[in-house]
Amino acid sequence: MMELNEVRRAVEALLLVAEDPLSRTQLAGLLKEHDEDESNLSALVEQSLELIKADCSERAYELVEVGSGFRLQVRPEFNKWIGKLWMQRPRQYSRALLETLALIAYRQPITRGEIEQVRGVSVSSYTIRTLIDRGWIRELGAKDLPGRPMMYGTTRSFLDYFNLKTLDDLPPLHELQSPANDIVDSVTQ
Amino acid sequence: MMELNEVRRAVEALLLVAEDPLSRTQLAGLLKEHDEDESNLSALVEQSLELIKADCSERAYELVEVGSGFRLQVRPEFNKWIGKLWMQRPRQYSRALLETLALIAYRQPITRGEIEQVRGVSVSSYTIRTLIDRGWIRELGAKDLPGRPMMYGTTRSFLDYFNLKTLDDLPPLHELQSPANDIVDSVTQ
Amino acid sequence: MNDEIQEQAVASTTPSASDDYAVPDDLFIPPDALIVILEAFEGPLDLLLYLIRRKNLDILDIPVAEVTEQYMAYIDVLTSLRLELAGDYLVMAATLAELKSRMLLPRKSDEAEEEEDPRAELVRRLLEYEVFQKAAEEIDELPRVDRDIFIAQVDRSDVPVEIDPPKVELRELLIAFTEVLERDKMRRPHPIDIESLSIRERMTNLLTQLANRDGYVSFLELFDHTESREGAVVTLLALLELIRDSVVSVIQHGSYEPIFVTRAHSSG
Repeated sequence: MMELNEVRRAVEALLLVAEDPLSRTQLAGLLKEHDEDESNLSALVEQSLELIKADCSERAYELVEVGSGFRLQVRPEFNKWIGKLWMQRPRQYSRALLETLALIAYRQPITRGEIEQVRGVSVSSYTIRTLIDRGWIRELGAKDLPGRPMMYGTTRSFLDYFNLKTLDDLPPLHELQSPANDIVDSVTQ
Repeated sequence: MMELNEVRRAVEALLLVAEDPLSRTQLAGLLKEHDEDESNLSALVEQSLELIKADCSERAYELVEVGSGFRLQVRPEFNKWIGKLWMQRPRQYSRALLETLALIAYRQPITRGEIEQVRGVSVSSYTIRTLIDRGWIRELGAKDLPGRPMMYGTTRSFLDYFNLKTLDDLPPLHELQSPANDIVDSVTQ
Repeated sequence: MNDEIQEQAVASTTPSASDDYAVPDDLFIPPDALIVILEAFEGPLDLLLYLIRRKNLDILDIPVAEVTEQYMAYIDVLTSLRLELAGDYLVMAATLAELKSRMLLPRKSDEAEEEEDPRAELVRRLLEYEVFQKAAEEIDELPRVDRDIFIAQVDRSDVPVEIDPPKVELRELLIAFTEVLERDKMRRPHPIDIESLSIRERMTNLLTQLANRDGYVSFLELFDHTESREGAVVTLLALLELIRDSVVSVIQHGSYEPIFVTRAHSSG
């Protein structure tokens, strides 16, 4: 049976070493020992996360919850120094890629044809492939239509990368001229 | 003029983000502001390193000085959990990893930037690290370019693992290209 | 000056005019420059939206004739650069032409309420596309890992962790490499071997022009209007090359504002 302090330090160690965010379930699974009482362990993990969150206020990093779980991020106030260290120029994404991603994020599940309809231009396989490679989108299965086109949706890694907890955290769509239908109606009158 | 506490937290942030160990000189250089008194800054960096070392005794990681400078690493007592984390990882290497390995095999010596240029997406340090840990690639020295990027090549054990006597035993490129073209053509039609 | 260029472009929509100004066969166009031009617009809807917004036209009451004319002018420029236009642009051109003719037909007043405005479908598509164009911009601005967010990570300790690495077959490696090469080819324009001096020469001229005029020079001033259309194309391509090499930078204070060109500051 582990003590809270031991769990807290182990959770911190795991978060600092893991490549990707870790969920509560993953953390508890990793810390489970043969004789462990699961509900007790879950409670300890939960308390550890609370402790780390509180404790970090003094430190250079903070505990953040994103789509696939928890991770430790350097506080943004240090970005000034990190910018000098980080030689790698941040990657610029093309508008084609971002627009395709936006359509998949807001309209999932969506097929390539449906994306093309909105954008008015064909979507290159390269764009889809890059998004899959980056781990931001995935195939959700074929749509029940002639030709059985593939449907796409976003992944948890997409949420992680853009610092979102759920899809609801996406900026709201600006349908200011809102509902397009009304406008079309007004045009037709 | 920065205060000790500010420097301490900035040093910690830099060490948490840096991919490679940072020397005292590098740290001071990164933290230098226009009007900074250099000898004072060096002293602050030195004190910060002391503070972090002392402070870490309570934490899951420790400050270690290696050949090229300082780095933070997880305390060995947590290896038990970290080992489990590693075991849980997918039983297959990702496509990103295989593509990176293939590029290094065929195009060595090659820098990370050059790999990224061909793949069109960034290569994570984690991928490089995994390949080095696996013993398949190694650092060949810095390329004479701005930023002095590291060049990579394959190792003896890479050849051994894939049952190759020399790199010349890798299938030649032109053989690879033509069948693939056919595949792409048939897909696009 | 702006209008002048436009008139020139519009005038050449007739086949004979564009033949006169055809790009010479030996003109080397750097592949990267073509990509820049092609990527300026994300397709016909993007181009249309731009034309409408630039002139502050009411999207709900598009002056079809005017917009069609501008649209065709742009298509014509692309064609004169010998860019292979995506079919989508031509489909849109046909749609606009049809709309234009339908708008000319008199509509009976009693039927007006029943009959849909011929522009309604186009307006709906433009508005929908605009929503996602904005959404894409907003996604681009979200805090992002390795740009705005840095993950705190420490190294594994030197004490080795027992791991049982996945197995890989040589075959998988080869397939991976083939795929990389194929993808790379899809992204790269086909290489063109012929090199012509005209663009290099124009690059030097441009740099001299910029050096003589300390500070900012208006984009339009860089074009010599006494020159042929071909000359303007060479200037544009030379400028794109310079921008790509980060020798000059281009500044615009806001959408649709005048564009200025300046020597890039050497920061190193």
